[in-house]
Formats: sequence, C-alpha cells, structure tokens
Amino acid sequence: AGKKIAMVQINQEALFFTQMDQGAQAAAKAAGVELAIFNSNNDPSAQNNAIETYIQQKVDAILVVAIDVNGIKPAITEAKKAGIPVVTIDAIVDGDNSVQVGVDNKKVGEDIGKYTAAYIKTNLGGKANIGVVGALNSFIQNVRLDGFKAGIATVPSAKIVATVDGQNVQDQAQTAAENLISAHPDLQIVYATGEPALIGLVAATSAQDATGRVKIVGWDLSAQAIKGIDAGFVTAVVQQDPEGEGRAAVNAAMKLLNKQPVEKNISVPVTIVTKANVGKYRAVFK
Amino acid sequence: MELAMHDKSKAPRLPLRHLLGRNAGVASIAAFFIVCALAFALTTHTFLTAGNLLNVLRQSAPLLIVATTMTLVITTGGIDLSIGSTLALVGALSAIALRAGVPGIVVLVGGLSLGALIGAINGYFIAFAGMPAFIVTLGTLSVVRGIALLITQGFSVPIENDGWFVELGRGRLLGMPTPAVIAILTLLAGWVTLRHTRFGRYVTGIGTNAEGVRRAGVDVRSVTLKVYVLSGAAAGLAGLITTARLGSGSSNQGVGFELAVIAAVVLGSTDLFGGRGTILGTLLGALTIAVLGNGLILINVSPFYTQIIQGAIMLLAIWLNTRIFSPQRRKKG
Amino acid sequence: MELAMHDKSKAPRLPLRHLLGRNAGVASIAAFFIVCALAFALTTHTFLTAGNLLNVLRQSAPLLIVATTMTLVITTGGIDLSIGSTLALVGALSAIALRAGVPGIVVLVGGLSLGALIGAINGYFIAFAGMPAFIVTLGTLSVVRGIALLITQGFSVPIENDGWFVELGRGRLLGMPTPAVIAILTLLAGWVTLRHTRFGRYVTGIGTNAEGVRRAGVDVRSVTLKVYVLSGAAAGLAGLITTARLGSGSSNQGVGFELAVIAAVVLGSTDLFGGRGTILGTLLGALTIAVLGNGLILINVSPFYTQIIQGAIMLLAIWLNTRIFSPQRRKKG
Amino acid sequence: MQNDAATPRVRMQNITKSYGAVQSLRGVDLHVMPGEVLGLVGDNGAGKSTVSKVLSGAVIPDSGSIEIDGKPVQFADPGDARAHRIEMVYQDLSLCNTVDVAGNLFLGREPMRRICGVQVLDHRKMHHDARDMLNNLGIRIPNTKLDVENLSGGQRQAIAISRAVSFDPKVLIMDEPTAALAVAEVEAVLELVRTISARGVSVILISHRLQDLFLVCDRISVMYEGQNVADRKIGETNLEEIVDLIVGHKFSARSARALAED
Amino acid sequence: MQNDAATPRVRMQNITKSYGAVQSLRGVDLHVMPGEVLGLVGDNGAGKSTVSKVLSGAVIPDSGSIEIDGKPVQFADPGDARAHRIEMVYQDLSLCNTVDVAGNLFLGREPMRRICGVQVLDHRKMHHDARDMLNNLGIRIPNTKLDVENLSGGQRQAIAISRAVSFDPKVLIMDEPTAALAVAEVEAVLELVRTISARGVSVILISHRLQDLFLVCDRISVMYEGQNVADRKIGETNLEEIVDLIVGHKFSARSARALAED
Ligand SMILES: Nc1ncnc2c1ncn2[C@@H]1O[C@H](COP(=O)(O)OP(=O)(O)OP(=O)(O)O)[C@@H](O)[C@H]1O
Ligand SMILES: Nc1ncnc2c1ncn2[C@@H]1O[C@H](COP(=O)(O)OP(=O)(O)OP(=O)(O)O)[C@@H](O)[C@H]1O
Ligand SMILES: [Mg+2]
Ligand SMILES: [Mg+2]
Repeated sequence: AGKKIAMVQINQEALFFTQMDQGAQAAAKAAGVELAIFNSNNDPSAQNNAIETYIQQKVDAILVVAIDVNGIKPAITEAKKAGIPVVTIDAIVDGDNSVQVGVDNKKVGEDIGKYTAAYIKTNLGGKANIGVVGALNSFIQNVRLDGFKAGIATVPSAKIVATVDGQNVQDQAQTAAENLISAHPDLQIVYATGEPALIGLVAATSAQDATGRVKIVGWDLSAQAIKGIDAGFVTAVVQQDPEGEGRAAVNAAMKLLNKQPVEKNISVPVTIVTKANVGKYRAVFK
Repeated sequence: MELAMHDKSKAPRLPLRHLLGRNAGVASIAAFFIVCALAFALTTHTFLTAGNLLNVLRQSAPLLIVATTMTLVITTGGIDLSIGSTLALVGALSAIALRAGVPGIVVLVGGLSLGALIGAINGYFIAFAGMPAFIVTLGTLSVVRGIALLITQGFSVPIENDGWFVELGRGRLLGMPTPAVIAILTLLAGWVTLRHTRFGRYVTGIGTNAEGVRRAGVDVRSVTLKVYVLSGAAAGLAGLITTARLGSGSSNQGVGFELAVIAAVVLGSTDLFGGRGTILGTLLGALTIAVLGNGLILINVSPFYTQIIQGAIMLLAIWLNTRIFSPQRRKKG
Repeated sequence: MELAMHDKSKAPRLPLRHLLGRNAGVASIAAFFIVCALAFALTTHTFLTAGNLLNVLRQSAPLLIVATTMTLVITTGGIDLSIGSTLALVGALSAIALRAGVPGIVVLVGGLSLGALIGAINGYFIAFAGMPAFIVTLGTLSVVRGIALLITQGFSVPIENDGWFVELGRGRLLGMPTPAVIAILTLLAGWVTLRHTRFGRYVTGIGTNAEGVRRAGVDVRSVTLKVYVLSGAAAGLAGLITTARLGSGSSNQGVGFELAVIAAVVLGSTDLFGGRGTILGTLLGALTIAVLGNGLILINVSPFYTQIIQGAIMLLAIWLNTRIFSPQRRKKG
Repeated sequence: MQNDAATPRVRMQNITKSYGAVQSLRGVDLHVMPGEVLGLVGDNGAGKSTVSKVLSGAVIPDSGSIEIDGKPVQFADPGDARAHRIEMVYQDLSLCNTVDVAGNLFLGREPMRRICGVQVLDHRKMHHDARDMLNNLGIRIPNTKLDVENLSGGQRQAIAISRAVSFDPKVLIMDEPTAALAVAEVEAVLELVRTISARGVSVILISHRLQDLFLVCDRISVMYEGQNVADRKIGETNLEEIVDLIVGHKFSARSARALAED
Repeated sequence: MQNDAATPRVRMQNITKSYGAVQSLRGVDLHVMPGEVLGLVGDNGAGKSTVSKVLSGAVIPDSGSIEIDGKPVQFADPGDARAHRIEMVYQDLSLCNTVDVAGNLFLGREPMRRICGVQVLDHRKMHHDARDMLNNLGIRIPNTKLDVENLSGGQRQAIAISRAVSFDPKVLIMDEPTAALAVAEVEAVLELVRTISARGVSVILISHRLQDLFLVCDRISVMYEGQNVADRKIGETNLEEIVDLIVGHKFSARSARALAED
C-alpha cells in the first residue's frame, strides 16, 4: 500500500487554511501519497485527539498547524515515540517535531510594523493614531500584534489608541471595526491581524465612508483586500504563501519518509503586498 | 419547571411592581437600556451623534430581525440554535448566486426560501417527530454550517459593490439605514402576530400548555412548524443583509449569533420556559446588547475586558429584572 | 412544556417498548452506540485495537466527567453553559500556578475549588436570586472566558513535562488511562447520587415540581446550589485534566465544550425539561460522541463532511430514540 | 336500550385502550340520546376520564367504534371532535396558565375583526363576552384580564365549564366539573345542565357526587375496572344500588349508605 | 372560644395577604384545639387555600401572627412548618410527576440504609411501606413503582393524603382532599379523619361537600372574601345556615337547601 500522511488543520473557515490544504493536497497527489485532513474547528483538545488517533492508525507522517503551540507538544512527542515524524506548519512549535515549515509570525509582524512605521514617517510626519482589529482568541494573531507593536516602536509618536476584538468572525469584525472608526475620528491607520479581521475592516471602512482618512495594513489577501489596495485605502497586506507552506510541508514529510536530508526549519517567504506588486495576486483572488 | 422556592412575598414589595403588573419585565429592561445609553452619552461625545446611532441601528438589524422570530420560538417553549448557521449558509449561497449573475430579486426570494426550508426541517423534527428543540437545532446547526463550509470550500465569496442588492445592507431608505427599516417592519409584524392574531395566541398557549391548546381543537403541530419556518426565514433574511453589508459571503458568518439572539430575547423578559413573550422587550434587549457593544468600544475599554463587562452587565440586567421589578418571574426559574 | 399533540397510540406499538418501559431511552442509545462501534470495527482495522480504545477513553474523560454533573443539572430543569469557560480558566490558571512552582496538590485542590466557586456563583443567581439558568450561565460563560483571556493575554502557558500532575492527563492507573479512571469514578458517584441518595431524589423532584419538593420541606435552593457547585467543580477537574494532557493551559480550551456535553446528556435520553435523568444513558451518549469523532477520523472522511455527518447522526439517534423506542418521551417536546 | 327507536346522539362500542401494561379500558359501550343526561360513575381509576377523552378526541383508542347520530366517525385529534360539536370539560381543566381569563374562554374560537384588511383578535368583544359567560355561572372573578395561573381552584374550574358550554355543543362531556366548586356554583352548574339538555344537548356527566347525579341525570352508567358493568334509568335505581355497583362489593361504603338512607 | 381554658393547638390572628391588586386575605383569625376537627368552608376564591398555605409555610403572610401550642412561630418555608409537625394535603396535590408512587409518599422523609458506610435510599422499605399506606385508604394502585404522572385524579389524591397522614402530624390540613375521590374512598378518608383526631391530632378540613363536614367536624368556620365571617359548633348549626353564610346572601342555593331539607 501507498504511504499515508495526515494533516491536522485549525479550521476551514479561513481562506488561509483552505489554501494550505490545497497546496498540501496538490503536493501529495504529485508525490503519490494519500493525504487525510482533519479540521479541528479551533479546539486544541481536538487536535491532540486527532494526532493520537492517527498514531493508532499508524500513518506515515503527520502535519499539524497548531492552535496551542505548547499544548500540541505532548501529542508530537507521542508521535515521535511511535516513530512517526511530525511536520509543524505556520505556528512555531518548539518540540519534538522533525521539521518546522512556515512563517515566523512574530518577525513578520515586526516587519509589517516597520513598514507601517516607515509609511508614518514619510506620509504622516512621524505621528499617527493607530487602531487594531484583532482576534484575541487566536494565538497566532496575538503574536502578530505583539510583533507589530515592536515594529512601530521605532516611531515614538505613533501610538495604538484602541484595540477591538473581531473574534475571528467576519461580521463581528466588521461591527467592531465600524465602532472603532466612529469612536476615533482621528484614526489614521488600522491594523488587522488576520483574514476575517481584514475583510471586516475593509467592509467597515467603506461603510463608514472612511476610505479617505484611514489607511489599512493587515494580514492575508482576499478579493476584498485587493479591491481596497486598488482603491488606495489598503496600504499593505502581508501575504503569506499558504499553498507553498502546505506543499513544502508535504515535501518535507516525503523526504523524511525517504530518509533524505531535510532542513529543520523551512521558511516559506512572505510578501508585503502593496499597490506596486498586487497585480500577480489578482488571478488567485477573483 | 424550575425553582419556585423563595416565596415572592419575601422580596421588598414595591408599589412600582403592582403598577407595572405584567409589564414589569419590559419596564425593567427599558430602564436599564436608558441608563446604559445615558452613561455612554455622558462619557463620550460620539455616542449621541446621528452617524453613530444610525450605525448602531444598522449593525443591530440582523439581531433585531432574528430576535423577533426567536421571541416566538421561545414563547412556544422551544429554542432555535441553528440560526447562526442558516445565516452563514444563506449569506454564502447568495454571494455565490450573485457572482453567477442570478438577479438580485431571485437571490432574495431564494435566500428567504432556503431559510424557511431549514426552519421547516427543524419544525418537522420538533413538531411532528416530537424531538426536543434544543437538540434538533443543535444538530442542524452543525449540519447547516457544514454544508456552508462544503459549498464555499472555506473561501469567502466577494460580491460586486453595485446593484440594488448591496443596498439591502448599506443603503438608506427615508433617511434610515435600509437594514434598520427592514428590522423595524419585522418587529412590527412580530408584535402584531404575537399580540393580535390567533396564531400568536396559540404560540403563547403552546408554551404554557400544549396539550390544552390541542384539546381546544388547534393544530398545535402546524403552529409549531410555522414558528420554526418563520425563524429560519428570518435567519435567511439576516444572512442576505449581512452579505450585502459585508460585501461578501462566507461560512464564517454568524458564529455564536444564536447566543446573542437568545440573550436579547431573554434580556427583554421573554420567559425561556415558554408562555410569555414580548416583542417590545426583545427590541429593548437587542438594542441594549448593540449599544453595549458600541459604547464599550467608544469609551475605549481594553478588548480583554469587553467580554467580562458584557457578561457582567447582562447578569446585572437580568438580576434587576428578577429581583426588583418582577419577583413573579422567578417562579419559572 | 412543549409539544404534546400526536397521540402516542398512533405510533407503531412495539411490544419492545412495553418491555423496556422507562429504560427505553437508554436501550435506544445503547443500541445506537453498538451499531456505530460495529460499523467502525468493520470498516477500519485500527478501531478495535486496544491502543485506540484506550485513547478514546482518555480523550472522552473530560466529556464524561462534566456530562455526569450536567446530567444532574439538566435533571433539575436547569442548564450550565459556563462549563467550557470554567474548564479554560481553571486549565490556564493551573498552568500558571504550576509554572510559578505551586505544588501539584495545591493546584489540584485550588482548581477544584475555583470551579466550585464559579458553580456557586451560578447557583446563587439561579437558586437564590431565581434567575433563569440559561441566561445566568451564558453570562458567566462570557465573564469567565474573558477572565481567562485577560489572565493569559491570549497566550498559552506551557507546563513542565515531569511531576505527578501531568500524570493526571497522561498517566495510567491499573492499566487504564488515569483520566478514564477518574471519569469512571465520577460516573459511579453520579449514578449513586442520582439513584440512591436523597439529594438525587430531590434533584429529580425539583425538575418536575420544585414547589412540590419545597412543600415537602426540602431546602430546594440549597439542593439547586449544590448541583451547580458540583457542575463547576467537575468543569474544574476537566480543566486540570486537559491542561495535564496538553501540557499547557490556554484561554482557548473548551470552546463549544458545553454543547458537546449537553448533546451527550440529551443523547443519553435525559429530559432537557427536567425530572428524568440517567447516568447510564449519559455514559453511552458521551461514548457515542467520542467514538463518532474517533471513527470519522479513522475512516478518513473529508473534513468538509465531518460536521454534516456528526450533526446528522445525532439527529438520527434522537429521532430513533423518540420515534421508535419511546414515544412517551415526545410528550415533553 | 338497544331496541330504542331513535338513533342515539353518541354510540361508543367496545372501546379498548392500554398504556403499556396498564389496560385502562377493556371494551366499553356507551350511548347517549339527544337531550339525555347520562351520569358516568365508577371507582377511582375505573377509566371514566379515559373513555371520555376518547370521545373528545384527546385519546385515540386501540380499538372500538364511535358513531355520532348513527354515522361512524374517527377522531384523530380533539379538533375533529370539536367539528362534530362535541365539547368537554377536562378533569385537569386544560387551561393555559399564562393566557388571561378571556383568552382561555375563547381559546381556538377567538372572535376576530378586520383592521386595514388584516384579521386581528377582537380583544374588546372577548373581554365583554367573557364577563357575561362567567356571570351565568355566578362565579366571581375580579378581572377577565388576569392570567388564570393564580386563580383559585374553583375559579379555574368555572372557566373550563364556561368555555365548554358557551359554544353551542351537541354533546357536552363534563369530567367532575363540580369537584372544586362551592355550593352555590355547584347548583348553578346543575341548573345549567338541566337547561342545555332541555335544548336537546346530550350531556355526559362524570361525578363522584352521586346525590348531584340523581338531581339531573336521566340515566346512570357504572364503570368498573375499565368496563361498564351496569346501566340504570334514574327512576329504576337508587343511591344504594349505585354505590354497591361502584365499589363492586369491595367493601361496604358506610357513609354513602348512611346518606342514601337519609 | 377565646375564653376557653385550654391553649389552642394553632391560633392564627389577623392574617393578611395580597397578591398585587388582589387582596386574598383581609385579616383572618383561626384556631384549632388539639384533637379538634375544624371544617373550613367558603365560596370559591374566599381565601381558604391561601390561609391554609400560610399555616403550612408555603405562603408567607403580609401580616398577622401564628401560635402553636401558645408559642408564637414564624414559618419561612414549609420545612419550618413540617418541623412543627404540621402537614398539609394541597389542593393541587403537589406531587412530583416523574417520581414513582413510593417516592412521592416518602418525599422529604426517605428511609435510608447504610451500605459500606454510605447512606443510601432504602428502596425496598419504601415500596413495602408504600403499599401498606395506600391499602389503608383502600385505593387500588397497580404498582408503587409507577410514576404518578399518569395515574387517575383519584389515585393521585390518595397518594397526597397518605403522605400527609403517615408521618404522625400534630396538625393536619386537608384542602379539598376528597374532591376527586370515589364514594368508598371518601368514606375511608372521613374514617381516617375520625381516627386521627381521636388520637389528638388537630385537623383542618376544607371541603365543598358540606354533608361530609357534618359527619366529622366539631366546628365549622366560614370564610367570605378573605375574612372569616362565622364560627359555629357543629351541634349549634345546620346545613342551611352554613350554606347561607357561605353564599353571603349572594343568591339562594336551591340544591344545597333541598339537600339540607332532606
Ligand atoms: N396516560 C396514561 N398512561 C398510563 N396510564 C394511564 C394513563 N391515563 C390513565 N392511565 C391509567 O388508566 C386507568 C384509568 O384512568 P382514568 O383517569 O380514566 O380513571 P378515572 O375513572 O377517571 O378515575 P378518577 O375517578 O380517579 O378520575 C388508571 O389506572 C390510570 O392509572
Ligand atoms: N399566587 C396568587 N397570585 C395572585 N392571586 C392569587 C394567588 N393565590 C390566590 N390568589 C387569589 O386569591 C383569592 C383566594 O384564593 P384561594 O385559592 O385562597 O381561594 P379558595 O377559597 O381556596 O377557593 P376555592 O374554593 O376555589 O379553592 C382568589 O381570588 C385568587 O385569585
Ligand atoms: Mg378521572
Ligand atoms: Mg382552594
């Protein structure tokens, strides 16, 4: 029988994860292995349960996108004990995983923060009021926020005046963002830490007719975000390459299975998408 | 069916309560709403601006619409947990249909019908198969969101910004946001239905003694079925409005929406055990929730405290309602 | 309180039902559980391996523990939605305490006490202030999760991999996973309590006629309070076990846990309207949910279908229970 | 009776009904003529309520036939029986606690009026007529806008009775209608039974107050353990015989005898 | 009565109770001597049930005092009254539908036994004793393991009565205990009242069956619109007077009179 790889995903309601699944599936097909995907619906315990179950099923490798980077470790250790290599994707897990694929969210958060800082220096005279639409229930997005804070610290008079919680749900993010924008008529920049937050924020900015006064930076492209970039009020969006991450993870797993050497840390490059380079993403998000 | 104990007579007997009689619950939430609104008006400049108030109305439209029908559902002694999922499915499908060039009016009718169909399935299981509403709608919650996920494959589907469909979410009618106008009409219809039609009378009766209503020759099962159909259709309408407002449909919409809706209805003093419902109370309950969400952001509360404060204020409101305004209510637990 | 209609006599009158009498609900879920287990055993090689079965037991321990006390809560006609949040708060705080060097035994006792305290707050509002359980625990759900979020600032707190505390989640006792042993003891205690103690008798009585029980001279309020205290403590225990098992505590744990727990209890044929509870049924209901989750992974169902299938199977199980095994149950809707 | 020339208003034959292991009805025959008042008596648990619920459509029998005015009928639910103008006062009253007095009186038959083309409840008419209906029974209820939940036992019973008699029934079944009523109200109910039976309504009156039955009934039917064991014209029997039939010689009922001997 | 030498078992003075706008009790005085059987009568809604619930602790009065054996007491809930050995049969019976017959009979006083140091319910004793308790009333209940939910009206009432009398009360309040009972069972209840009052138990018997009251009561107290308007020793009154007092000259109650004239 062929080899079998299992992938434990966070959820399937965010485009980001869906694209990662697609990348992984494509790579698995190319490599001729079976890929089983499990959707843990944001529940850290469910991720553990799934890994334990896959261990029992004796799959050949496990890929996991961790919700709780600490809480996943025991399950990874179990897998290692059972001789099953684990590749972690996106969120950085410092455990018994054989390979880490993905993005250093903290660092990229800092990058987009620095990008924003530069924008503030050149366009806003070094001063800005910044709002944040976050998702407090998402570990990764909290990390991105921390990174961002570190990045903008380089401009002392840019300050975060308010943070609202979009709870990683588009319509709630929109409502929160609308309230944020009307609460702070002096906002110049709003940062969205993830895809639902960014979609909600873009919709809210249009709905509030604030596209003239507010600039948006954030994470994860979508058709809406591209429209915003075209319209000019979305300044920069961190575009990871989830498909690439998925593909890289499967390929790394294949190498592990074939006893080929693999890097411990595979970094998948991110792009900060602006008006200048948005063109090539149009085809993906139509 | 729950706690009776604690004899009513032990609570302080305010003359107020006597005057208010069975409207005590509504009076309580009205007072609470006014206090909240005043507090925000005094602490922020933005709160009372026309722009902000219209925002609140627009944002709360889906809540108001679904809370109206949820009031009927809860008054029959039932519950509908599947509304958030229905909202997502209808929202996502309507975005897909619009992109495929289906005319807006067809999408509108189709969305309402799909919602009604999901409601009919709930209603069939509850009224005809006699299954508990909580568990039936918990099941459809899962199934319907699964279908939304399957259909969108997790993608969020953007729609064009022009066309009248988008007006449903973003437009204005007679100076009011269109969603707010729709919500007010829904509330009005709900009020007439519950207070002034036979159907509404039977809804109340079923909540207190379904067998008694059946013995009065009423077709209890079809009344119950209809209540869930209305609930599903309202969720569909809310989905259409949400998609129009957001400019995109996705399976991620309306997560946890059912809890907000139920909280609004119960805040409004409708009895979760059935038999007593009030649309006016629901209006006030929903507005209280919306104003809280808005005001807490306006006064710049750290988001880490928002959940805590919202929960605590909800507890306080119900506590006031139960303790001071209408100790009667405690009887049903 | 809900739908009666549909006279029982219309359903096919199986002799089976007569034989089973009031155990029909439990028999139904038992049959359903066996069918599910058989189906998975036949379609996968892994399902029936000892390792997998022990895994299922270990994984379902928190569900079993909290479902036991939830059975009591629901039997009084109440509900506790705050358990998922309590699990998260206790889990997160225990991780923080362990990192700070607090001895495991103190963490254990403290975690249980904190859970019990949250339960006592729920119980106070429900039993003494007479507020509806649904809305009280919805409020504390929000407050408690907010506190967990605030304390952890949204991050997860890792604990050391050694020490006996971790054994609580990962160890073995007499060849069984420790969490499973704890769960079995909890279930046993729950069964004795509900069937063989005065307390359990009053729990049942309160669910059917609280005023009647009060008139029999029972302190209904303190019984009700205790039920919620037990529920909170059980959630705390589940939080400790979860943290021990995951090796970290976070405010993210147990989101939606309450729905799984309630589903398990209702699948087990405990009446959501109170007055009829069965621990054996709850055991079977929870195991059915756990086995389904496990089996669907094993047979490699596309994740897009999992939610749909799980929801549909739950509906099917309750439908069977209601339609075929015990048409009696339909009476209460 | 079988060879009576006129067709009975109601004829129930060989009605059976079991609940699990409990056989509530083991083949009951019952008939009432138009304008006749039939007293239905029997020990507790004899099956009186069950058989009358069968006639009102609230319980579906396992077997047996029902004829109304000679035509066989089948009742799937109480609505069907109501369509045949069969009304019943249930032993448990079947009121909706959170609905007001007027609403309970008109439940299922609310008067409507039209406002802007929409059919809405005619609240004014309901409350107005409700007062009249209750006055007929001489019951004192402070306000027809009160919810029935907290009314006294007798007040509630009066509402249930008013509801059943007010809608021009052809057959009226009353399951212990006077159990909670005070003396004057009992008399009013008995008077009511006399009046409506004189109008041709068939009345089935279930009561443990045998003396009352002797005041209004034309005939008494006795049930014992799910069967009817005797049928007596009122002129051809006496209280003592009925008591004996009811207790089925279980033991002698001294007080009832004592009364009968008064 | 006030100048009677012995202290009354129960003395209630000037009890008032309002529900919103409804004044249920407007100052009720009531007393019962040890071993006395007091009949409490009155129109529907007169306040009989309310005043008896005050004595059983189920309702807390707005004002007024209660003395037991000369000592003032205050009941915060029925548990307090039960501690003074006051038992009541409620008009609505107050049974737990989903609990079995034996469980309802012993509710709040379940016999326990010890297994491995744990106090557990003694199910066997409960079912065994339950059968005896019910046999005393001559009621037929197929199985003490049945839930009371589906029992007939009379069967349920018998359970409520058995429960109240079985635990050696000092004061027994019965709110229309015989309303749903058949003849033989009524007689059994009346016999029971005689027996226990002979043992020194004070009994307050609320009933609309005035004839029954004349068979067992020592004294009859009449309530009218929330007040007690008359108090008559049984030997010094007759049915006709009581009827007149009850209806408060509202209108003449012919049937009751007719009976009285029998
Ligand atoms: N829904 C039910 N389920 C189970 N048993 C039932 C049900 N309804 C009635 N019974 C049983 O059927 C028998 C007859 O009951 P029914 O209520 O008809 O008696 P009844 O003659 O009206 O008595 P009563 O004079 O006490 O009102 C009783 O033994 C009762 O326990
Ligand atoms: N909880 C309550 N809330 C409001 N009104 C009440 C309540 N309980 C009783 N009442 C009112 O108090 C009055 C007295 O009621 P009560 O039940 O004591 O009468 P009763 O003498 O027992 O009558 P019956 O003979 O019909 O049983 C009635 O008018 C009733 O409507
Ligand atoms: Mg009966
Ligand atoms: Mg009374």
